[in-house]
Amino acid sequence: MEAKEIIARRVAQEIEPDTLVNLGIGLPSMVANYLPKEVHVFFQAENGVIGLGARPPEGMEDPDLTDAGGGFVTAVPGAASIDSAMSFGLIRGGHLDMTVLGGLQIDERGYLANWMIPGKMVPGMGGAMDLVAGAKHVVVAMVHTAKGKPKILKECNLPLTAQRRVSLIVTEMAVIEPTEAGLVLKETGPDASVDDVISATEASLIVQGDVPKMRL
Amino acid sequence: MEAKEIIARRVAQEIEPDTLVNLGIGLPSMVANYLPKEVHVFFQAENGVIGLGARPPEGMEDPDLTDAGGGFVTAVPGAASIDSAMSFGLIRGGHLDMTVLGGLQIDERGYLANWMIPGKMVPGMGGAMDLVAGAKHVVVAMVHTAKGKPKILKECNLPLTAQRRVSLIVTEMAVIEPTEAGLVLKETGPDASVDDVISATEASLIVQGDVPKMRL
Amino acid sequence: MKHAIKAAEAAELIPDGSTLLIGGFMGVGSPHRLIDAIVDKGAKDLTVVANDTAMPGRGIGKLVTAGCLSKVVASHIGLNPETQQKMISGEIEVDLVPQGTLVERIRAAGVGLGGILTPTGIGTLVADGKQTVSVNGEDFLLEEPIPGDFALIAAHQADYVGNLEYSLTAHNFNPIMALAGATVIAEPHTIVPIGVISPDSVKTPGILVDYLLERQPDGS
Amino acid sequence: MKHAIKAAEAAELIPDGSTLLIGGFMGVGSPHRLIDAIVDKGAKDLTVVANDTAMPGRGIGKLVTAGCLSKVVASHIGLNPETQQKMISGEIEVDLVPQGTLVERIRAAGVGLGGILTPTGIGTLVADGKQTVSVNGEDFLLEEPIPGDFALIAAHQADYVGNLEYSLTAHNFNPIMALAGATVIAEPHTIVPIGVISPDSVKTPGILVDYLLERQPDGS
Repeated sequence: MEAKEIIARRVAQEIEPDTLVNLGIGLPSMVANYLPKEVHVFFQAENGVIGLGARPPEGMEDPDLTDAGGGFVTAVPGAASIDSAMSFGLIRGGHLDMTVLGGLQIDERGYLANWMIPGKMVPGMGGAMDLVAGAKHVVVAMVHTAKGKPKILKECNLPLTAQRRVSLIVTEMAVIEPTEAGLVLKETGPDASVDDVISATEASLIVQGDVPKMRL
Repeated sequence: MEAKEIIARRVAQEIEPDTLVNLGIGLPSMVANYLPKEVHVFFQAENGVIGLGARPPEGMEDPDLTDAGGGFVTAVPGAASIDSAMSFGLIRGGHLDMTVLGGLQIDERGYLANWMIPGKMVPGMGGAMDLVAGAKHVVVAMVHTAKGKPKILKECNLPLTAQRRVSLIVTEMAVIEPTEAGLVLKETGPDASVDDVISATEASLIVQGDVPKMRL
Repeated sequence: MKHAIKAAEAAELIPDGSTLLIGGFMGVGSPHRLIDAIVDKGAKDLTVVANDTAMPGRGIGKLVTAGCLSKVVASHIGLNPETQQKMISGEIEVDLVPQGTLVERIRAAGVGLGGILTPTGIGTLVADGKQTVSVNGEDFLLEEPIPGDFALIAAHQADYVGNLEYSLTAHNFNPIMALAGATVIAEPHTIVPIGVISPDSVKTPGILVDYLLERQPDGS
Repeated sequence: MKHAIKAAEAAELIPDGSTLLIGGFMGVGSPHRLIDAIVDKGAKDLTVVANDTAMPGRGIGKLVTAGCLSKVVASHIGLNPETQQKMISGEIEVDLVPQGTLVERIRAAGVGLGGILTPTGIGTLVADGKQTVSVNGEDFLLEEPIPGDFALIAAHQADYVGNLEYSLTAHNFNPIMALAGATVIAEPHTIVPIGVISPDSVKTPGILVDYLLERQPDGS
């Protein structure tokens, strides 16, 4: 299984029925594909809809209905249009049950950096800072290493997205829960041992007893 | 002519075409009756409509459409429903061209007191503090004296509604404009001389040249 | 999909001592069946946050008469002499808040802001004991958020997932309070199937609504 | 009743050096005819406040390419490499603001608040040089209002008095920006007689709109 599919499948298991969920563009948006049919959730696109649906039938695309990446989408029955103040009011106000975002780095405290690489890439934070500061659960979905180098570090050297501990980190190698005591290794990926994870991670990991494999 | 009619007729002359106007309950609400037909304005009821209209035909009253006093009203063509955040956003944000309010007292600086008499009457400020702080023009419409005693004082002894100079005071005896220099007597009522106004007013009035009569 | 509950069931959800945000302006756009059920239940020691306390025998006025309230946070109580009497006798504590400040404080709680900075009330009794913050040389009052344990919302129409529409001046505080209650109970006049309310007509997304009152049993 | 004006006339109203609030999210819900007219006019030294700068050849991206801008205040410029190049070369000053903070700062300007108190950005680069305000032991960033000389609004439908409706994800910043421009120019897709838009469907009351663009001349 490809790394991205492992991550998306595993994150999908975190989604509770009847919740409001925001999926970032890119890898996080793949999570919707692996949600069991019986689990009903509303997806929020922060650009303005609660009840984001799949791609529209050809010839039925509406230029006034896109996701946050600008791609054509549908709205599910029961959807609601919202303006940006309502959209981020829901996010900042704690009404969003879960957000799934990509990450560049995460440190031992569980703090995320995902919005700029100084001098190199300055795309802007978009909605990321509000999402990490405001969502009830923040799940980071990312590949475990970048060009062989760890992305889970003792300390981020990229600018932080928020001064808040994220709820969960899901990579193709591991599920890690940041806690008060540190980063707890909860599961390993299908092709990774505990030692593999430890050597691909700069930050210290807390390993308690037998660490189960992801069930995908 | 009754005092209230004099006041309402004179205030109506202050209303500019194509503006947004809020009329307080009681005397200020009478102003709408004296607006020339060719002057189109939108009246705002702060409880939630832009485009307040007259009383509805009998049997057509809608319990979901009232003015700020709770009386049945209509909505004119082109009206808009607004929630309280939008209503006061318009008021505080300077989008309301004029508000007409009643007054208990006004002082020499042009500061208004109209929301409570300590130990006696504590109705609450409702929207008055926001209206006086936020409207572009604040017109106070009130009878000149209460039980023979001046209401325009050197200093208010009732709690202030706002620390802001109102734009104009209209009574049955006078039109007075509060300015940086003090209260300027601009016009006298149909049955009042300049001396009558001065003796019915505790605050000092600035009288410049001949003071014209109101033209009603 | 929401389950429609009866007014009496909704009233049972609300413990004595709770803080309730209740929509309405002089009773217009108030959740009348919920209020009646709370009176019937004999609730005690409630704090009500609302624009006003209507008048005796109407809307929130019924909660005042029934002795359900220990505190009222409102912009206006002038048309309810009972509220004034109970304030003077000390039975009900009354906190008067300018109307525009009240709605923004509730909104701040609902959208996760730390408070509001408003010019309203500067230089008046309302400023007593409050922090003043200067922005570019102008002074503003810092007014704190007002959240509720419950928001009791009146709506014109709901769909099965709880999306809400409001009518004319019955909007007032309802769409804002729906953001700020830890638990939100909506009392719609009618309930329609999913899809009857267009996404563009939704004023309160159903994800904010925890409980939906069944429609008026007699269909009125 | 508003007079419908042409896009070129609207562009003439906007002096070089103005600050423009422009609706849209990656070009969706942007006032495209107004943007084209501003490019055609050869405007200079504009500050644009918007969620993003779209991409080259689309929406606000056209203003970037044409060299109309000296400053951009946005939450995201990642999909427009030209904006990034011009930022690095110093041609355009870029101020990056978190999206939720950006929309609330614009709203604060529109509704007369002195700023907002937000948890977003605390402990990050965004907090640099900003006042922190403590409310009940929690820290919030004080972010100042962002008003505009002009707000350029795209709407789905307008009526003759300027009441506006928006469609689906083309709402985005438009209804908020309509509150915060000293002069508001709305570009509706269609214009309908008074009464066609129900009062309950109005998202932006016409009293906020100063100029209404005529509908697309070819009716498309």
